[in-house]
Amino acid sequence: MPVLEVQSIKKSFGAVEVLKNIGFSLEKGQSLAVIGSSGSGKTTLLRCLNFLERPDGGRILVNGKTVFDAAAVKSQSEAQIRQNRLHFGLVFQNFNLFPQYTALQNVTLAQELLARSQPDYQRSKKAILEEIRTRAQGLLASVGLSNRMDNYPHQLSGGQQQRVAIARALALQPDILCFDEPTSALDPELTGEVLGVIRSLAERDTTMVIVTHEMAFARDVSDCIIFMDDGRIVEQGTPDQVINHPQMERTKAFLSRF
Amino acid sequence: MPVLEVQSIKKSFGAVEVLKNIGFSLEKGQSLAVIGSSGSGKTTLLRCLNFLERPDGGRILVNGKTVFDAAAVKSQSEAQIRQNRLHFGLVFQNFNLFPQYTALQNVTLAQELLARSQPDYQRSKKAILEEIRTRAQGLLASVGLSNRMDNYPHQLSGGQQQRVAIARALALQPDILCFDEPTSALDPELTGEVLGVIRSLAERDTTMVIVTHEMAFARDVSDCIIFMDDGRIVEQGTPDQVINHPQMERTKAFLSRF
Amino acid sequence: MNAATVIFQRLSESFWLNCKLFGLTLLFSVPLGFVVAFGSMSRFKPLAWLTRTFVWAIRGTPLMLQVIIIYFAPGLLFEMTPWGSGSSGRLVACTIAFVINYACYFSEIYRGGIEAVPRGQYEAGKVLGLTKSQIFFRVTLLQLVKGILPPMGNEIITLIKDTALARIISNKEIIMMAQEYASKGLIWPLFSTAIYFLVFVGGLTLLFGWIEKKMDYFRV
Amino acid sequence: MNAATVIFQRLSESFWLNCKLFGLTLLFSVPLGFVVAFGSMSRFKPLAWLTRTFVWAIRGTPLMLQVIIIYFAPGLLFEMTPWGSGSSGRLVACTIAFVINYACYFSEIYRGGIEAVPRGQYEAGKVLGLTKSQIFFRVTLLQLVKGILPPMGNEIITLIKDTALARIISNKEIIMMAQEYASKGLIWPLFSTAIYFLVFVGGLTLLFGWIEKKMDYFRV
Amino acid sequence: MAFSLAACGSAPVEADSVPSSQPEASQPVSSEEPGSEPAESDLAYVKGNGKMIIGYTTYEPMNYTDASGEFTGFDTELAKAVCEKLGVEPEFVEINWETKEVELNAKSIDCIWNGLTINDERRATMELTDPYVLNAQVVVMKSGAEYDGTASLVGKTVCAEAGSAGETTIAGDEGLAQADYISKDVQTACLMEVAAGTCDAAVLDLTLANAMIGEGTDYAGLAIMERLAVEDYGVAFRKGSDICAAVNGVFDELTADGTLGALAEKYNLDLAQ
Ligand SMILES: Nc1ncnc2c1ncn2[C@@H]1O[C@H](COP(=O)(O)OP(=O)(O)OP(=O)(O)O)[C@@H](O)[C@H]1O
Ligand SMILES: Nc1ncnc2c1ncn2[C@@H]1O[C@H](COP(=O)(O)OP(=O)(O)OP(=O)(O)O)[C@@H](O)[C@H]1O
Ligand SMILES: [Mg+2]
Ligand SMILES: [Mg+2]
Repeated sequence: MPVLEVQSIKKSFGAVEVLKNIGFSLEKGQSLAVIGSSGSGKTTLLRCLNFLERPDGGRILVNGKTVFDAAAVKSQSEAQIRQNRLHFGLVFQNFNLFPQYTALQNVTLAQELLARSQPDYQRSKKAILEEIRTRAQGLLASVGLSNRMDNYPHQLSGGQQQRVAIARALALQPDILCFDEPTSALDPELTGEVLGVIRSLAERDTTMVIVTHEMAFARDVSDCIIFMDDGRIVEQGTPDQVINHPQMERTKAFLSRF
Repeated sequence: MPVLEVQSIKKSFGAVEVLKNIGFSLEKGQSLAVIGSSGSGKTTLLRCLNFLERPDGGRILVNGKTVFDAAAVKSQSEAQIRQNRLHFGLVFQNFNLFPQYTALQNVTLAQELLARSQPDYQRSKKAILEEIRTRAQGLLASVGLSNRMDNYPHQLSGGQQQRVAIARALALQPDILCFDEPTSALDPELTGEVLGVIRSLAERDTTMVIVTHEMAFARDVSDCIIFMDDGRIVEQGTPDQVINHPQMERTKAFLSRF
Repeated sequence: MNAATVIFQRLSESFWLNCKLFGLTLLFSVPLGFVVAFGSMSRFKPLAWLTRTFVWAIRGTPLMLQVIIIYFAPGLLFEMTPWGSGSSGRLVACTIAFVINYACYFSEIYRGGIEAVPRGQYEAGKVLGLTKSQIFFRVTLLQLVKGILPPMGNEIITLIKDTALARIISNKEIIMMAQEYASKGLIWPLFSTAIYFLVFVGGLTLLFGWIEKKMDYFRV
Repeated sequence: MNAATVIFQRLSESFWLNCKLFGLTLLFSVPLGFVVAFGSMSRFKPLAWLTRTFVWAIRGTPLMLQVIIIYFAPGLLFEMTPWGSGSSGRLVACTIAFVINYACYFSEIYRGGIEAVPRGQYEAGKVLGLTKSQIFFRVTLLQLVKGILPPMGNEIITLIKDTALARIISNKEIIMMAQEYASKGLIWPLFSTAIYFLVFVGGLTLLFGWIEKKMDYFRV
Repeated sequence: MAFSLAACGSAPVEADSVPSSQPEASQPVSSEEPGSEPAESDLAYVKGNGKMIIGYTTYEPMNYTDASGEFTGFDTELAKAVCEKLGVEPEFVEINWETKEVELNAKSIDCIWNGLTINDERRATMELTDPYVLNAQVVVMKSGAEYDGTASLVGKTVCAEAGSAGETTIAGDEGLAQADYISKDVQTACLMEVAAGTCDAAVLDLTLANAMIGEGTDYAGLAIMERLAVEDYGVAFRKGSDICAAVNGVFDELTADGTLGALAEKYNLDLAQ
């Protein structure tokens, strides 16, 4: 059973149809790269998965369970959405770290707040917080920031900030981790370290959806590539199929630019 | 006779001696590249040549005429300094175009103001302004901006702005044109066009002093290279001598970084 | 007790009225400003328009006029005053006028501050499963406060100087008190009032400088 | 001519005093502000310190106090008044207090504006052989003006509202005139004064919006 | 000396007279509009509050703060004595003279007790007690100033308190009406204007002038030039108020026991005839 199944998602902004019947599925432990020209709807797709936009049609299933159904959207409560959202993690293009918290606090904040609703929170508060903290430290170490945990975002380089953002998203143990052009806001020298972290996540079989313009990286790291154009999936397949032997004219035209 | 002769220039800021006995000369039509690590005094040297800083000691001669003498500095009037300054042109690191003027106006402004002191200005005002304008258009065309003359600086890319700045400096027909890291404020994709313009100036035998970190460019374009360190000229010679066969340890250490 | 001591004592007493007006105005207008700001940003358009028009009118007319109208209009229009009698009523009326006026000014500052917090901060909070109130209190509030601190500081410094307007409806604030002496030909109490204001303003300046420094550990 | 017409006529006449005070204050304080700004940036330290202290004291005390002191202090201290008797002297004294006060506020805006023009602009002018005055008028002035336009707009809008303070030394400005009717039990003239201010402020807002738009063709 | 019986009913009203019945004492002789009487006894209202709010402006010798910081004055002391007799606490509130009627009607004060000159205009809008102190409107100028009747002030600047009897006097005088008129919010401010030279003359109460200007005062350089109109002071209540009659009654008592006379002597005032 695929961990993520997207079924004919549609999304319009006003009169503009930005996503036209998007459907795909993703197996556990695989990573999916989404490529396509600017304005083709890649960001919007990720935002739909993360409930930042509400699709006008279609369904989203995680582990076979429906987490979104456009037909039944009214019956979803705010709390339910919040719950379903936790299946997904999202790493933003421009990091969106919380500036008033240290790297470590950025990673622990959401977990600490979630832990409050645990039944035994009051009793074993200290132990719970300690555990959250230890796990966060482990995560930061795994993205190579053991010595930067107590720095505030503005004291970190762009690449370091993006790595904190990745650790923050991982902390909630999402089933699917999404990246929206994670290196496009970085200086060329700093992209390497972030791509390295994502590559190591792929090697440890993290399920990921990665929107990227780094074609070489997409080919390297992904198990499957989707090429989007004008709100549609034009071509999908293994990196070799899509990048080395594209079938559609549009894909060829797009790839020729690189 | 060298067009520029710099004799034992000294400059301190407070207790810090930034330039320690700098001397060199430059023949007409040649270009001199100044390289050196950060803080070695390259910018300060250019600023001294352009009278933006007043050296504490030493002399500067242009075409054999003394334009600055630290010993006689008191007797220089404001107007004289302004006059001598016109031997030099300076292209700044961050362009410093005048934002309220179009590209063309940026190039013509100084000439128009200078023309006012011409004896026949009132009589032939129209012709003079027309001539200034035509020359400026020619200069902008020569830096590849014929179709951008009426744009304001904020409507131009960094590379285009820097080319306007070069045209502006050329308009006053300086004997020596100075560049202070003309591409370091530019995105890598935009440096090429500016370096191309400078290269074509070198080919047309413009006398230039170029502070740069672009080692390949310095080797290509210059007739002579000075390597500065800690306010001193450590090594000077042809590009081949300084870059390919440096004599001094410091120079070797510096070049090894590239 | 000599005359100068008495005068300083009376000046200090009357400056206490300025301080009370200052404190009460802050106490109420700082939170009320949020209500007004949210009103003016409401997605229910008529409410947003109404609030903005109100804010515009308040910001476009002298505070002095508002004080006079709030104090006299009820009495003149309905032959009864809600302010009660005596000097406490005057202070109440004056405070209400000040609170409304400053809430409107603050609301504009808040609005600017709220709009200046990047959308990405809200979205990052949402994606991490935080509730709306957690996002407000844990994520955006502090950034908001840091952003509005400088204009708030200016406005609050203006407030202490504006308290002198209380005299318009015969609240005996410090300048009015000093002028009582001036009408007896004694001018120095008038000059002394400047000291009270300068000390207060100086204190506020230091306070805001200190808070801004405190918040310097992060950068939005 | 009915009563309402008469009242509106008298209100308009008294608002003319507000307008005169507004115009005169601007006329003198806008240039004087530059003098103060250059004083406070002077390389001759004692002058800079003195100017800054003066600006600080003026900005730290209520304009109302300054108006009262300027009007009465000479007469009470030296038994002679430079303002003469009669109402024109009152306007003169009031204008002087306003000019000093606003020049200090403007000077701080100018100072910020001057410091905000990048050094590179002056240096680029120098390197091109321009004289100091050419650099000021041809290069930096317009950038300066563009930079200070928003805070100047705010301050000037505050000025028209501040003109109501003229009544403190019995200049019969519009609110004082309206209050004369209020004390006879007629409240609507008081409300009408709001219209005068709102129209004036609205006009200024449009004007500044227009100028800012005009200057939008370049970006500093 | 006796109070005029013409002003108010002289019989003091029982404090707890039935409020629903028309209090007989509140039918002032001068009242042209009986319809404006309050439906309820004003006295009962004040007694219910337990205090009487007295509006005043700082005005030596009537209500002022002396050098030791003590709030005192003829009217201050008299009002305290009267309130004690009425069984209420006095509360003194400084007001803007110009808006005194508004304050009274809005019930933000209960009476104006501050050397208020009795005239017909005020009788029409307020309930006034019998006269208790004599006064005159006087022209005050700098001692050496040239003065030859009010005609010599034509074209000069005169000031008076806004809404005061002095203002009425100026408006009614042929010479003064042609002067540049400036209104101030307290009488003492008028003295300051003259002393500061920002006004040529002020028209204000004799009682105040007697207390505040001339030899041995803060305003040694000022002098009274002319008395323009002799007049009486009274206390003003809301139109139709029954407190007025009660206070008249207390005045009679205080006159009888000599309190009033002693106070007048202390503050160098003449009691009303
Ligand atoms: N909130 C919105 N309101 C209106 N239109 C929107 C909104 N968000 C996106 N769009 C439009 O939807 C289209 C797809 O946008 P999207 O950001 O998903 O593209 P993208 O593939 O991520 O492009 P890029 O590579 O530039 O990031 C664009 O035409 C965009 O203008
Ligand atoms: N106005 C100044 N006041 C004080 N110190 C200065 C000033 N300008 C430069 N310096 C100091 O002089 C030294 C040389 O500076 P300069 O800018 O000339 O170096 P540079 O070789 O141009 O370096 P970079 O490659 O970083 O541009 C530095 O130590 C610098 O800090
Ligand atoms: Mg995108
Ligand atoms: Mg440099």
